[in-house]
Amino acid sequence: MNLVLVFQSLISGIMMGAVYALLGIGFSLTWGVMKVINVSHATFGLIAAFVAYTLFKVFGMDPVASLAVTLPSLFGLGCLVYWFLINPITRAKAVIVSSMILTFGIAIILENLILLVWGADPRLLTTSYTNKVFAIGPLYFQYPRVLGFLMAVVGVTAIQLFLKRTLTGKAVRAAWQQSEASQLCGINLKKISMITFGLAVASAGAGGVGMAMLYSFEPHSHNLWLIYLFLVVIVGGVGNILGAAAGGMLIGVITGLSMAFLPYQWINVLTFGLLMLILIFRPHGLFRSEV
Amino acid sequence: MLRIDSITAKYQDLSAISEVSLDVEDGKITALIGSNGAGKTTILNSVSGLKELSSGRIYWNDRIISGSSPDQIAALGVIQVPEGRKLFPAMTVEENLELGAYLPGPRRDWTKTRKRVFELFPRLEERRKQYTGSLSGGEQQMVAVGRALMALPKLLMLDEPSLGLAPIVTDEIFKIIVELNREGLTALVVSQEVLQTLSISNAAYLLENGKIVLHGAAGAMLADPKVKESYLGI
Amino acid sequence: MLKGTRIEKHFGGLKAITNLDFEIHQGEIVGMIGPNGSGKTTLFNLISGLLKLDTGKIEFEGSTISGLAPYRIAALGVGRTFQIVRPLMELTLLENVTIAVLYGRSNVKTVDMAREIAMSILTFIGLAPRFDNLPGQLGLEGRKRLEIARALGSKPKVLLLDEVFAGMNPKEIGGAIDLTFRIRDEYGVTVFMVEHVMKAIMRTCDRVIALRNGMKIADGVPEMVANNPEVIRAYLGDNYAKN
Amino acid sequence: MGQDSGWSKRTLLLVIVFISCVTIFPWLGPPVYFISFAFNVFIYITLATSWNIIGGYTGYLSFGHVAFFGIGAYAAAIFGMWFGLSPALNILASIPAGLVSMLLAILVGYPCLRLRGPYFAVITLCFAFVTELTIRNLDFLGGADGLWLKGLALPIEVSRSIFFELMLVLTLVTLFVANRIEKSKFGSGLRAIKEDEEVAQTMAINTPKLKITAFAISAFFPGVAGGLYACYLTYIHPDIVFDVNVSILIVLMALFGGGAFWFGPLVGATILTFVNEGLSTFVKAEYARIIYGCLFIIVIIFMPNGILEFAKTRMVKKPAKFEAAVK
Amino acid sequence: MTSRRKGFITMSGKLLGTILMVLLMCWTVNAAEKPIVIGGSLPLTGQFAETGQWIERGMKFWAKETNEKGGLLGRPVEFKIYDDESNVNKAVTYAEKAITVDKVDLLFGGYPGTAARAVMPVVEKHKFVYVSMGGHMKSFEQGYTYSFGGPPLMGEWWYEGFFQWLETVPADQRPKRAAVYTMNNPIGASLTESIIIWTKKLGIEIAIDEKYNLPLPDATPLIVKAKQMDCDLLCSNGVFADGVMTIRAAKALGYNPKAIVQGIGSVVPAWSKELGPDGDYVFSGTSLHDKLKFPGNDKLNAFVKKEYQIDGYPMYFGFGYVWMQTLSQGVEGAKSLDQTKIRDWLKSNKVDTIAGPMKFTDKGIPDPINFCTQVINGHAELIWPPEVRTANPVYPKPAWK
Repeated sequence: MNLVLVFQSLISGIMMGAVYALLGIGFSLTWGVMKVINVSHATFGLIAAFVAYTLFKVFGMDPVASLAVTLPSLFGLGCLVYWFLINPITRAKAVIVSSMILTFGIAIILENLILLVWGADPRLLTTSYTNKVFAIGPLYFQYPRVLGFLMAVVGVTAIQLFLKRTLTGKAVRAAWQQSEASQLCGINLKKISMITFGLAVASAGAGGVGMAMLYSFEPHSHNLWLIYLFLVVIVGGVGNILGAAAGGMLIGVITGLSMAFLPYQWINVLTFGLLMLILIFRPHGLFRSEV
Repeated sequence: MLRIDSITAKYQDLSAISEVSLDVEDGKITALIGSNGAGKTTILNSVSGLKELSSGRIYWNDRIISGSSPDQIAALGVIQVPEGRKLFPAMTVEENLELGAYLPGPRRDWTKTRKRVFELFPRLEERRKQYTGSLSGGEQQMVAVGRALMALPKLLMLDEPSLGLAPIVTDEIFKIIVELNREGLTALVVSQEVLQTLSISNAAYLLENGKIVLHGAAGAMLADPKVKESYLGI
Repeated sequence: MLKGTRIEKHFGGLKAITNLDFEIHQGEIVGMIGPNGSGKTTLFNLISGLLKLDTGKIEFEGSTISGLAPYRIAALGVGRTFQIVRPLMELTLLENVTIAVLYGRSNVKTVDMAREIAMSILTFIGLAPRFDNLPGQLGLEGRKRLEIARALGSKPKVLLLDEVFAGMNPKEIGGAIDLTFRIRDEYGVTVFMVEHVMKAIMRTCDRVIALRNGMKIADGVPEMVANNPEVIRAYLGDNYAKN
Repeated sequence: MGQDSGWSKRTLLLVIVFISCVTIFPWLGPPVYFISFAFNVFIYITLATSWNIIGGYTGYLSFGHVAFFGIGAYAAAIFGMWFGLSPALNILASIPAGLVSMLLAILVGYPCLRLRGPYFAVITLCFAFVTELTIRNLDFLGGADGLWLKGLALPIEVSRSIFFELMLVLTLVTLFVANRIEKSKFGSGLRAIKEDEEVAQTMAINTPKLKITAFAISAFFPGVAGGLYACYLTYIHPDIVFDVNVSILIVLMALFGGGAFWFGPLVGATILTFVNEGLSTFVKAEYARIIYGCLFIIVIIFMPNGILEFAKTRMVKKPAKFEAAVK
Repeated sequence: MTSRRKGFITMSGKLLGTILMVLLMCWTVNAAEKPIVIGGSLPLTGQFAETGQWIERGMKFWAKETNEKGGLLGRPVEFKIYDDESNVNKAVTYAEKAITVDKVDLLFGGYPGTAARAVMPVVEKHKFVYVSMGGHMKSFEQGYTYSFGGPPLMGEWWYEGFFQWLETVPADQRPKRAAVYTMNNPIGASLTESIIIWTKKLGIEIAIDEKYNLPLPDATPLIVKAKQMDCDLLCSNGVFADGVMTIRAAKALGYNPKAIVQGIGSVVPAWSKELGPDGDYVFSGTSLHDKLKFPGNDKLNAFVKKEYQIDGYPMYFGFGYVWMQTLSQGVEGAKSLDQTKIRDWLKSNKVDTIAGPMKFTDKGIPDPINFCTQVINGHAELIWPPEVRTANPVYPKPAWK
């Protein structure tokens, strides 16, 4: 087996995995923090992708720049969804199950709204740099992938900084480490949960745009993205941001490497099989959970 | 200053406390004693707004606070040091203290308050960068008290501050409570350390099965055989 | 009949149980006391198999039970209640007990038979009139009784009672003490109980084991243990013992 | 268990009359579509009811249950192919096909049932993916081309009616088994596991064995249903019989109706199938889906424990209050 | 018999005929109020929403046109379309619903391939003519008599035209080694068949033959491998999403084979619209094409230009239209809505469609189709067979810009 193939697969796997990670951190956050499995997470990301597409086509706005518009709006949307839909069920006995069914409903609604607004045609974000590459030795680096990778790095770092450095971020962490004591400190749990959810949805937007730079997307693409989300989060450990980042990369690397060594048709079997093994032997993820 | 008027709280259909009334006077230390499961924590949680009441009212400076959310009550300066510390384990001592001063009022000059907390608990300053999960029980309790002090409390409610601590640490904690009280802090202390608690308190209430069975001046309570019976069954 | 030798259990860096030996003989009522966090419930969890030992061995009727799955230990005849009552909330009282009878050592074949036995246990425990209620409709005392009834349903040889009396008023405690004797005398069950209510311990137990910080500090007849200065210090604080 | 261990004679009579009416329905010469539609409703009832044995009774949410349906379909098709069965015999092969599903459930259940909650949901989902992809990749199982089966050489009305009756029988058997389980020792053990697995263990309940058994039973009926479906459709493909959406849909159906009761999934499956059908018939496609999505939200917010639980609490509320007053 | 008598009979016959004619006309006028209903399902939402919606548009365009011309058999036509949510099971039951509940006069064909495969045995049982893309050769080999691929989307023939053209390229200029990457589904499986036959015939070595399951996570390793194995023919047998990734990766990694053949991704309107010049020079096959000279294509092009601002109608739009064209000619030929008569007429007569004249075999498929397309300047041009050529093939493919 030759090295160029291995390294090239590895590089593209890492870059790809970084974008999965970006898409996955918010999902991990809501699942780990408030026990809400938001199966419409990827659908929000898809909305951001479609908005980025439209802004790019109509105003020539760079997809990354479009995040300036989509992230705040998605944050607001996420807050509204939390306040009116998620919050009422957080007192239920089985929040996890209820939240899955509820957000499944949201996903169906959003998908069909996208279908109504944008139609069913597949879309591509083809910018001026989409097909540009630079080479280091025999290895090629594709701009959109590098950009996606950078976005992921920035996204993960931003969320990490927010959680570690700002007072609100610390309040978010406090609320899920010790919800009762956090309330005694004067933290409004509902508000903090809303911010967390809004933030998660906003991060899905960044992830969605990242995915759109790698893949074509259609109104039903979120179903597929959702599977990646579960992969990333389970591997990385629920609620663990850096774990999700590492999980995304790991999945990318596994995919990349197995593409270099295995018949392609068995790659997905391998990925899901590995995930099953991880679940059986390390049900809480490969990385020690740190909130 | 804090007046609890005939409150009842239930878990599912089950009463944890029924028709409890008690007063905490300004500038004094009030003790709340009673055996395990008597409902002491439920009372504190009712005051803090963590527990919904099924009847009765709680007044803070003649203003009804029962029904308010925990953060609103904390904003009034009614601060609880919960049982079992309930620190944020994956955060440093400093971060825990910072979150104590989360509300806008205490936040304004929280570095000053922090300096004061470090004066009270010099050991915390040494460990400011450590995760609280890795601290010893006594140090954790200091963080818990420190975190509550960061909120500039008008009423400090301590739930079992000596639980699981070495006697020497318990002494230190109680000493600090007294010192703070001398500076004007009102406190409500819930503890199993009957003697020590009563010896620093002005007034005391004995709780049994969710009801107040005895109350009076702390000194008088010390001599009451009912107290010993309640604890030792002798 | 139930014997533990050199038991140790750590949680991370915390030693919950240190080098503990104990033994319960057939037909005894043995109490275990100790302040919060002294490792009483941990010991019960170790005996019933919900926690795994680090070192040491627990034997029941001569055979080692440490390491077995909880349901095997229960099937051998080690029953238990939980300190924080854990009734099956969606099931009626009768159902709660019937399930225990079905899977317990009574060896009943039909649900109807099990229900009859369960009903007799509920009658014994004093909950028969409310057999059709959900546990949520009971008070704490009722739930504690249900917890005992369910444990009796499995027809245990030894019953671990975890703070059954906590939170009861004196009248209820009186009834519960009576119940404890009847459990031993009418059902022939050996009782090992963790208790905070000293009154109950004093009146019921043949022998008392006292723990502090995971270590045994006293083992003997109740009066002796209650007057042991170390026990008093453990409970009321150092100063109280000096008084 | 429960209070209604026997049905009153009147209820029993009503049920028998109802079932008889359903049984003769296809022979009254309705449009074939109604027979097929009912066939589909029966499939969903069977799937949701079987799922409920592990998901509703035991509290283990399997999100990959369609795998057992698909395995059954493929097993039946392959038995037919390998042994050169006639179409009629091939239908009978559905039963061994169900056993194949069951066997796989035991093998997979052993490690997977150690996981709880969402982790179990995800691992079962993965299992469904792995099975689907493996079949798709193996050419001797038809691979990406799928498999054709021989259909019954009968007029469409007759063959559809036969499948209607067969699926009806399977549905009734499934419901009967679910009902029996609910009232049996086994079922009460499952409920104990759902409520509190640790407590169940201290009640001497062999929880691993019970869970595996429940999982195996809940895989058997979908397997048989899959076999029947393969013979009914005469063409199967991984896309068709391993549809992830079906996995999710049956969970929703069971929870929608109320997972604690044997007839919850029956109610849920029937309502959701009819609602979806009505929507697709009368409303523009996208709007129909949006309304469908809203349905889930409304149900979860207002009836978090399913329609039956909702109905039950509404009905039982009065006596409860009465009791409180007495107390 | 005298001639007078003969004349009388003729006369009365003519009279009778006239009366009958008038009556018939009255009847037709009456019937004109009762439209011909054509039913079935399309994937209007879900995974195949795009194809389903374009097919619907094509069909509706046909209906509009037909009704403007006075309808079918003098009766207006209308559709009863169900949304099967891209679910095969639903597609089957909706076909039965259309037939037995709505009692539609005709059935239309739908997508995707697996749905067609599942619907074909059902319509056979119901004896309804079903004109669709079919599910590739295997589905037409099951002995169904009422199913027609008019035209089919036939994977086995998809690259026929490309290889026929390649045969005309001097042997020394032909590619030497092929990298074949195929999606693992019925379309992919049928596409590979012709590649194996033809590469053997043309002496091209298949250096890589790999299948992948959709979704393809990453195309980079595919291209790296092809590049390293010096493959100068890339057969990327996929759909839009993976096709785009493959092209992008090829460009990014500077992989310049002599020719790239792509499955059915490049026939989706989004291909050139979204991919731009990078989508150029890709070869593919087709069953119909907007630049074919057969009558009707101009109208379709004009319509989509006006309605959707697209140059050249999308393939699935054409499919929706051409299937209805085939079906309606069957109806008009049989002069009846009797399904068996329509079938028999279609089996024994020639239909004229926008995809050209077609005559169906016993299997229900026309003669093999050998159109080859190449995307040139953002539009799929016909390059084979020579008589329909709209542009000269660009070969070898110019290096990436």
